[in-house]
Amino acid sequence: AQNQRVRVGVTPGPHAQILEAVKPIAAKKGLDLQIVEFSDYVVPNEALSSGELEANSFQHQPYLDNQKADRGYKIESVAQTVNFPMGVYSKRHKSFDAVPAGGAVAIPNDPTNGGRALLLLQDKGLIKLKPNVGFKPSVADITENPKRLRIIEVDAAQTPRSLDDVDAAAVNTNYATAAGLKPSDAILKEEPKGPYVNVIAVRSADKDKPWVASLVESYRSPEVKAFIETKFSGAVLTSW
Amino acid sequence: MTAPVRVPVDLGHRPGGADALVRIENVAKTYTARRGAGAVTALEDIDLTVPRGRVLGVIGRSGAGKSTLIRLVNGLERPSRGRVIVDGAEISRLSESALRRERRGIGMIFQHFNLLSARTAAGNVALPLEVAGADKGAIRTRVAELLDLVGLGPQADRYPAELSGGQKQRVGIARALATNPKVLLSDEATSALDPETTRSILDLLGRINRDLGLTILLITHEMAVIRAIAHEVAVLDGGRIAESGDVFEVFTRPKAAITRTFLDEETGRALPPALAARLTPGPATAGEGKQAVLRITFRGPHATDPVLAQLTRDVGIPAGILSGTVDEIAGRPFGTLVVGIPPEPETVRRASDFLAARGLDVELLGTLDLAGWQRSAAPTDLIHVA
Amino acid sequence: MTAPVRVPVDLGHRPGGADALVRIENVAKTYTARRGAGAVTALEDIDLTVPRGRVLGVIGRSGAGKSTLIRLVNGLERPSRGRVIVDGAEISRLSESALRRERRGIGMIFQHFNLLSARTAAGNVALPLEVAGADKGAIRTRVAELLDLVGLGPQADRYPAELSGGQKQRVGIARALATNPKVLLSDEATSALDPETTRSILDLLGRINRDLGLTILLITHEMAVIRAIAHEVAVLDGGRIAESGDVFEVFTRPKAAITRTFLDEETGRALPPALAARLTPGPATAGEGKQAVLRITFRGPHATDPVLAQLTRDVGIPAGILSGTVDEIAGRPFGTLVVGIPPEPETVRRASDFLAARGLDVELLGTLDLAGWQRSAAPTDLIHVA
Amino acid sequence: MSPELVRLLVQATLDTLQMVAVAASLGTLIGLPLGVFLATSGRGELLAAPWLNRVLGLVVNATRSTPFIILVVAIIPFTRLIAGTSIGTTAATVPLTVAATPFIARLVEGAIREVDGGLVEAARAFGASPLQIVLKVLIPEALPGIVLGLTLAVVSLIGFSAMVGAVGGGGLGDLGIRYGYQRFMPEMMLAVVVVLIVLVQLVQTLGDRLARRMNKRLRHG
Amino acid sequence: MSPELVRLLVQATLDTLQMVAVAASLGTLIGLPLGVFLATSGRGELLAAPWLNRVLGLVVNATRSTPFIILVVAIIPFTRLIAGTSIGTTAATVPLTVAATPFIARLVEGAIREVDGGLVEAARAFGASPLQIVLKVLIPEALPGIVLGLTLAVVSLIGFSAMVGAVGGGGLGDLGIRYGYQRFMPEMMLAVVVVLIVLVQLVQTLGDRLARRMNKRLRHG
Ligand SMILES: Nc1ncnc2c1ncn2[C@@H]1O[C@H](COP(=O)(O)OP(=O)(O)OP(=O)(O)O)[C@@H](O)[C@H]1O
Ligand SMILES: Nc1ncnc2c1ncn2[C@@H]1O[C@H](COP(=O)(O)OP(=O)(O)OP(=O)(O)O)[C@@H](O)[C@H]1O
Ligand SMILES: [Mg+2]
Ligand SMILES: [Mg+2]
Repeated sequence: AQNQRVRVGVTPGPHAQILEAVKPIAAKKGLDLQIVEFSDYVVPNEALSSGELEANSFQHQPYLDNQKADRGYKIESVAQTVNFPMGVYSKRHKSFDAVPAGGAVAIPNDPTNGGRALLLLQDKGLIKLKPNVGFKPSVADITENPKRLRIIEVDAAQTPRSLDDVDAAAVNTNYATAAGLKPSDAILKEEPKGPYVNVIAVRSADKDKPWVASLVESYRSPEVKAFIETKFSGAVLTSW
Repeated sequence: MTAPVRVPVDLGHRPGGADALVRIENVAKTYTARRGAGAVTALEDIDLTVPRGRVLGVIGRSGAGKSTLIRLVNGLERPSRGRVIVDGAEISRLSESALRRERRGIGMIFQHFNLLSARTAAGNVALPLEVAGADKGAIRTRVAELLDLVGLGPQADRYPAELSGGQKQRVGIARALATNPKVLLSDEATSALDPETTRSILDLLGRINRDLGLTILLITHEMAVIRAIAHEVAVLDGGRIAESGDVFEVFTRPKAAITRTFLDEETGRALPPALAARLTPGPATAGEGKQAVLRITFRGPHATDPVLAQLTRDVGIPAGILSGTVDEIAGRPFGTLVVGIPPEPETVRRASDFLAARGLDVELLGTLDLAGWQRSAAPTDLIHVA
Repeated sequence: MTAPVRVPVDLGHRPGGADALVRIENVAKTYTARRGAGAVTALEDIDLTVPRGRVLGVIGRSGAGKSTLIRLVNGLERPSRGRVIVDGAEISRLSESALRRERRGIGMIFQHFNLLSARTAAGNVALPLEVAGADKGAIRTRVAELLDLVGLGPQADRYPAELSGGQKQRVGIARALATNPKVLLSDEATSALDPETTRSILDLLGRINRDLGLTILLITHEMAVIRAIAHEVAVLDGGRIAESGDVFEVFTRPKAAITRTFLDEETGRALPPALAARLTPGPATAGEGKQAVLRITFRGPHATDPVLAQLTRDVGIPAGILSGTVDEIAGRPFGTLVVGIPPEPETVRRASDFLAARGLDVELLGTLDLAGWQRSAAPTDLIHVA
Repeated sequence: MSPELVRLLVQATLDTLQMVAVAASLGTLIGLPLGVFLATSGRGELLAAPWLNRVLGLVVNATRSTPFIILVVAIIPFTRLIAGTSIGTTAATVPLTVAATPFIARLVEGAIREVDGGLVEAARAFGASPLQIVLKVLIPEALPGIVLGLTLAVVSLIGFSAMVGAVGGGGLGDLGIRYGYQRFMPEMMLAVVVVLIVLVQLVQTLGDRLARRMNKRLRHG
Repeated sequence: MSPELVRLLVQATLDTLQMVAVAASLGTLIGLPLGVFLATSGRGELLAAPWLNRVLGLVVNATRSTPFIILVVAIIPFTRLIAGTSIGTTAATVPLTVAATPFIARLVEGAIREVDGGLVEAARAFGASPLQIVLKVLIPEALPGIVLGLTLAVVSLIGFSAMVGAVGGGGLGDLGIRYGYQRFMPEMMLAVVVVLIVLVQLVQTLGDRLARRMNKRLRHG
């Protein structure tokens, strides 16, 4: 019998790379994974909801919840996958304390990662955000900024490239390692067990279909875990 | 070029040309002012008709409004006042889409050619035929025929940028004739052509006028063109019609100063420049080395030389030809002689009376002073006693 | 227009014009072939000089190569063979940057005007002055002066699109004269002008030629222009020089067929078309209603009418003028008469001998058959016995 | 570069060629008449329809000023209608075409506006209808300019097509971004850029030649 | 919309205006002469320098075909040299200018190529130097076309500037994408699009008027 086709939406970078590793394993379980890369965070859910994908793997739970609330998608998460803890790096300063008042801090400009960066800064007591802003606060939600940090939003992949121009930059660990930064050099680090574990999402109607289980199994397999650990040398944390 | 067959053009007045194919009534045209330049009144109080099957020539100074006038006739310009009617249709009031139908019966030769750069000579001539919806084969035949008629057979596949000035102009002529229009508007159609080619084009137009009854409104600055092909002529001056009428009448008895000036530039009608410089206009004054200068115009059934011979023999007044021309205008014979006679008022009076009595038009141009004339002996030799 | 003062142009042969300002040596020009069209040989075996301070007119059929020739002189085209030398500089071999210097001394009037659409009349005339680096005030003065000279003072601030054909042409003339060049190349400079404006432009050019020694190479298809201003003339035919020489010589004794044809189109030199149709060329043949037609050319010191009177009186041969002109060419008197005489061979021989003995050029054009001539009585009246 | 990456590069090149070819063709099909209309429908012009002219001008401007990604999402239903799906290279051709069309229209408009008014007058004098004038005069005379404009548009599209990654479209630009930029693989970035340059160079040379060949006017030497 | 969002909108509009104005000005400053050179330096042409022509053509093509985000990364050192930093609105102007310049150059090239060869001949006949021909003939005669081209370029830049969000550039397009689109704030998206359309409409109308005013040739009515 023909393998069942499963189109999985991902974003470029680690999510895509991991799914490429999942693909041969899933094939053994009778799934033909087709990986569709989106350099955008909105379209993968839209495409999943409209039936043009069977699954996607690029977002964390809070983001998914928010999208569903905003746009009424009938999709849900079926498994947790990986986490890209975020770190704040600097080429100019050994610690964040050394960042001067009015210093520039680059953060990713997409709501998910940008929000994460702001929440990280709040967690470290550097800024205060409006209460109840949820997981994706924006720069507009900053209520207190005692250090008068200048927050500069740039493309997530651009954050490591901006280190020469800013005092510090919040970088997803995957980009950090790709750009040759050592995660251990981060001057601020996100708690690894935050809410930002990514998920595999499928249409609610499909969540009990057998292929879903196969997909999740393939993803959360030891081979993939080993791949992630060697490939990203600790910058990507697995949830299994 | 393949020389078109030379067919003499019958320009005699013909009956049945009574109805006006083109009627211009009380027309004025003003180009509106724009930043940096005032309004220009190009035409004013124009009343003009071109009878069906006739050729009307329009002459006038550069800037007199000739091109503007012709462009009113096919509605490329709208008059500021007055009406333009072609074959019953009021061109000046028709919508652009209604104009389209009328324009298919009106050919136009543009002063600046306006050839499509992306089409060959043949392609340009084909344009109006394509527009009229002729079929491919018919177009090919007609285009080849027209290009041969204007002597451009070998240049059929050349683009305008590869043609000489006169060749471009002839493409424009062939194009205007392509659809056998009932009216031809020609704006300086032969201005870039040599005399021989001009003649062959005029023969061609004359033949079409005669054989197919093509009505022609023709602008030109060459008097010879009017002379060769027009039945009537209108003289524009500063946007107004200075005079108009039968070509023979106007050319032999010009009333407006502008007409005279134009005709004077033709060989024979005026004094050669070297002599003109020594002419004092006004009544004749006697004196050493002086000559009274008369212009004698022969219209219709009058002979040239015996008159002067008789003047000498019978009246005893010696007359020498200073310049002159004998020719045909619109098919009718016509001659002008400028002669020098002794300057005494009595002599002048007698000579004038004698000539006038013989039915000739005589005009005293002034007194020629040849005293001290040394540069060249030649001109004076012309003046002699028969 | 403000009429320029009419100054008679002194066209007499002058000494000191010996050195050749423009020399064209053994030149050929071929336009290379391109897809869809073969190569065109526009000029071949051209040898021509324009002496300093002289006016050379070039005439020829449409497409004969006149524009190509003139464009070789300022290096806009390169000859395929031969050399072009202007004032000692070998134009045909100079680099574009070396040409630049030479070109500043060469004015050019283009057949298609080539005016900048984005500049007013005044701006266009200013262009060569700006190019030459004249200062603003000087430019303003000179431009105003030039526009007045060509009668365009009131149009100074108009853009080319707002000018009539002749007005554009005059802007081109003013522009070419702006920098007081030593050579003027004129490609049909008066083709769009009425006779009066033509005259004033020719007077202007003649005056500059005389006063400032401007050398002019002038292309035209109007014989009258050559007649009025040129010292020498070259006749181009199919890319070759058919004949060339002193204007008076060439016009009074044309050798090449093409020259004759051109001159015949001038009023007076040929039979009026209505009569031409009834002319059988060749030796005279006798018969009812027939006339032998002779063309008598008077060159220089000969009179017109007494010759015919004497022919009648002394030889007993009645002669009637069919057409004719008496005029001045390059300042020298010149006349042509076409006369009809009885067609008997003996009569024709006697008449010819008589006229030739008096130093006149006589040419037998053929036999005119007036039998059954009915259309109009007029032309026949011209033919009479003195 | 690994064989896998070479395969990706080849695929991306094909994707780009396909997207650009389709978008350019469809964009021309609609943009050409649209551009001609924009150029000729102003007040007092050949097809005078000032109102429609203004409305279409507004639509064109609106489309041109909307950032591509917003355009992509805004027209997803339309994309799905046309392409059956809203993701992937084929679907991406729809927004690409929508973005290319007004651009091409403006370029065509510019070329048409350069045509000598005297030629239109001549055609009007022979009784040509506006359609005939457009087909027999304006377009043929503007053709060299139109071809240069289309060349410009195609080159722009090649660069522009990089953005279709947002809807899962592929192609060279996207490959460069996903591998070269996101995964920090400079050799892939370089490879992509080299292929792009070769492609653009080909298009430009072809366009220039064609325009030159079509231009029968006197050239400035 | 909250006052905060209004503030963002105003700021974004100013950012866009600043970026586009600077990029268009600098792009014109370099693109105009570059375009003139490209149009006149081919074999046998006015400034004949076929080699330099080919090299510059290649550079222009390379710049035009590189996806913007890759261009941004590729020229970071250059950007830092010019702007002192590689991120932020000011810095974003650098890649924007680099992207705009070859685009403008090609548009100018097209306009210059439309100039009647006879006019260049006339200027040559009067001994004008190539520079004089460029300044006194080619540019003035091509001006209406150049203005239309610049209008096209400015409108493209307005849309294009949305992409500078990648380096923290800000501006309307970026605001629309990040707030309107990614954060799903339709009212923000609408506001941005409306401002963009108004802006583009203004630019287009101004450009059209200017080009029309400058065109002294016979228009096709
Ligand atoms: N670029 C070209 N390519 C091919 N043939 C050309 C080109 N330019 C001119 N010719 C041809 O060369 C010949 C001479 O042209 P030229 O323009 O010199 O004629 P001309 O004597 O000035 O004619 P006219 O009096 O009609 O202006 C013509 O047959 C013309 O068709
Ligand atoms: N678009 C325009 N705007 C302003 N004035 C114009 C316009 N077109 C023509 N004129 C002016 O109107 C007058 C008549 O022009 P027109 O072209 O009819 O003259 P013309 O008799 O044909 O002259 P030519 O023999 O020189 O061609 C001229 O003074 C001219 O400058
Ligand atoms: Mg005119
Ligand atoms: Mg010529």
